[in-house]
Amino acid sequence: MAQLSDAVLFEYLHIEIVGYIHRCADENEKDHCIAKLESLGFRVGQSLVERFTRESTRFKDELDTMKFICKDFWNSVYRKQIDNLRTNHQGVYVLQDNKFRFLTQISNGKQYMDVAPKFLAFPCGMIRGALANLGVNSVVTAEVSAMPACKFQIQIQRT
Amino acid sequence: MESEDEEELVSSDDNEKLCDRSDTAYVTNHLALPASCRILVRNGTCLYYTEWNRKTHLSMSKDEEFKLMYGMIFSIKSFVSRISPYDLKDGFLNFKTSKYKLHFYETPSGLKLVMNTDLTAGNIRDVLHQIYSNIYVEYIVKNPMCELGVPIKSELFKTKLDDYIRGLSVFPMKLS
Amino acid sequence: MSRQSSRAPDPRKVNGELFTLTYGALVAQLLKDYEDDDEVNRQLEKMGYNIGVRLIEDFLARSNVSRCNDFRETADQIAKVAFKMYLGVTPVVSNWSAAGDEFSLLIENNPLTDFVELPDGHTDLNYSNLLCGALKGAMEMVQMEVDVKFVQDQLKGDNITELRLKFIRRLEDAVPAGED
Amino acid sequence: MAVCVAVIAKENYPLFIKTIPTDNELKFYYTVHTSLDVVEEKISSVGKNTNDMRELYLGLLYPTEDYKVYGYVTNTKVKFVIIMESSNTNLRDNEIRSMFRKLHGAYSDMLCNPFYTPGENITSRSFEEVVLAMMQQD
Repeated sequence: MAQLSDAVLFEYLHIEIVGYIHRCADENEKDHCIAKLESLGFRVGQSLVERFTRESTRFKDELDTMKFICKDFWNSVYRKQIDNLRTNHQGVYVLQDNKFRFLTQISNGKQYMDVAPKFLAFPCGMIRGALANLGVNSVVTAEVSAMPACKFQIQIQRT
Repeated sequence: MESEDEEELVSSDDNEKLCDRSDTAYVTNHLALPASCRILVRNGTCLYYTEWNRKTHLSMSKDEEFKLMYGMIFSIKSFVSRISPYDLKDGFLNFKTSKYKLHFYETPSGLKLVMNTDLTAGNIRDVLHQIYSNIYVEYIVKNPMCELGVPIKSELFKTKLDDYIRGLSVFPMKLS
Repeated sequence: MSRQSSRAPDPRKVNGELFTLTYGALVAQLLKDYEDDDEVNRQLEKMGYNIGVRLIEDFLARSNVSRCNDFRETADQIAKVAFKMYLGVTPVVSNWSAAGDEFSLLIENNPLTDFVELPDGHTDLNYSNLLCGALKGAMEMVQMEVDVKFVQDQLKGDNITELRLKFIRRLEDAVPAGED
Repeated sequence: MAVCVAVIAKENYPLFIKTIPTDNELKFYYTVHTSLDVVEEKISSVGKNTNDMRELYLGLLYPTEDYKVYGYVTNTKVKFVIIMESSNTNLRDNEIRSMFRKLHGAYSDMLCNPFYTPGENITSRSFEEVVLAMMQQD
């Protein structure tokens, strides 16, 4: 699978950022690292979505926005679409990616499972940042049971 | 050509072995009826060793074998370049004994791939390049959990390498 | 869903922007973490180095180039192949030293600094210092020790961005144990 | 050509307002402020009309005696308002639309500056240049 070479540069940068954030933190600051990565992703998501939606018409509703994240946003960032989108119609959306790009090179199963969260914090932040800029406040978490598949759960905050 | 011909080696049940030395880096594979494959890095560390049809093993430890291998490659390389009338970019490609062929591929970054095969194998430089670019780079270099220059532990890499070798048409059904 | 097509931007451009934006977020974070330009420069170089040692393998795998004969050939590979491949720009190689061991890469539009407007009071910050580290790391893996630094930077008002590379020495293979 | 250009945050506070040099800046501020109600109205009317294309460009918001007020809303709910002189009669809708597109482009570049905190006042030099160019054209 040939990838764009500049896409590769982004991947290496992401790996190094994860490494950097964890290098300069203590063992007991793991949550802090995750939060930091998440906030970096948030800022990137905010900017990206502003650019991605410049040419499109206005979104109809929340579901329309979610579909945009699953299709266009995902495709632009990860070169593929989300494989499955589910919702309970009460503000929870679950996005499943069967081959999440940041995990495909790490493992095909359970090996290195413990490190998966490190590499999902930035992507979670990107989703949250993109949605926030589109006017949808949410909490985004990720769950992995066997790499490289990954589920992102988006919980809409209505206040 | 059967790998049983390699009578100077001793039999083993192990299909895959990881080298545990960390001061030498290299990997070898025997191919085309590959017997083994190993990947070494510049300082001589064996990063990875695996074998397929190799039926016999030397009466020495893997450790010693890797050391010998690196020493030999180092010597051949320097000998070959010394007697060459031109500046050799690729170094040496392979050598043959009456029983097996040893193929060598080195990247400009000093990663060395060594693969032993039976005598039927032609030029498998491309195979070695593919292992480097599609498997090593893809699943080791791009895997943040794999430190470069230390023995490879990634299961994904092992699987991909094994799948690739077994999928090669040059290898008949003999790989067990 | 009549508007699908209009929402799909050029993937190449997007990937470049993704990198640029992520890098920007990182630099902004580093400035918050250290509040000292020199320390941020050091961190960026270190991170660049780590990226360089991996990226070179990707580069070699993709380009299938063999070892360079001399430093001039190396300069061309960096500018015309590597920069083009990963950053989409082709710097001009110029200002060779008499000894042929030093040259400059002149970059017209550094993609790392698209969108960037430096806040006041950061005259010592080399925003794109990651590039220095990446070049150092990559070159070291092909057995060349080089020194890389920024001489000019458009971000600071210079007419061009200039990176200076100096060849230090060639690194050799380890001699096997027990042989000299 | 344009006498006032304004960028309004999604929470409806101004991020940026630039007017031509005048004694009566407040008048423009007031006009911009009033126009936001019309913007909201236009946005919320979406869906009632099946022919609605949900374009970002909202067109003419309202005319006053001396001016015409145009609006645009991004998908990120940021509003742009441009005030033109009414005397400029040969103004075509497409020209206004392309001014907004240019403004949107400049805004999203500005947002991508890593040292800008979203939601803060816009102080970017290059953004201001784009706006000034719109106000100097003839």
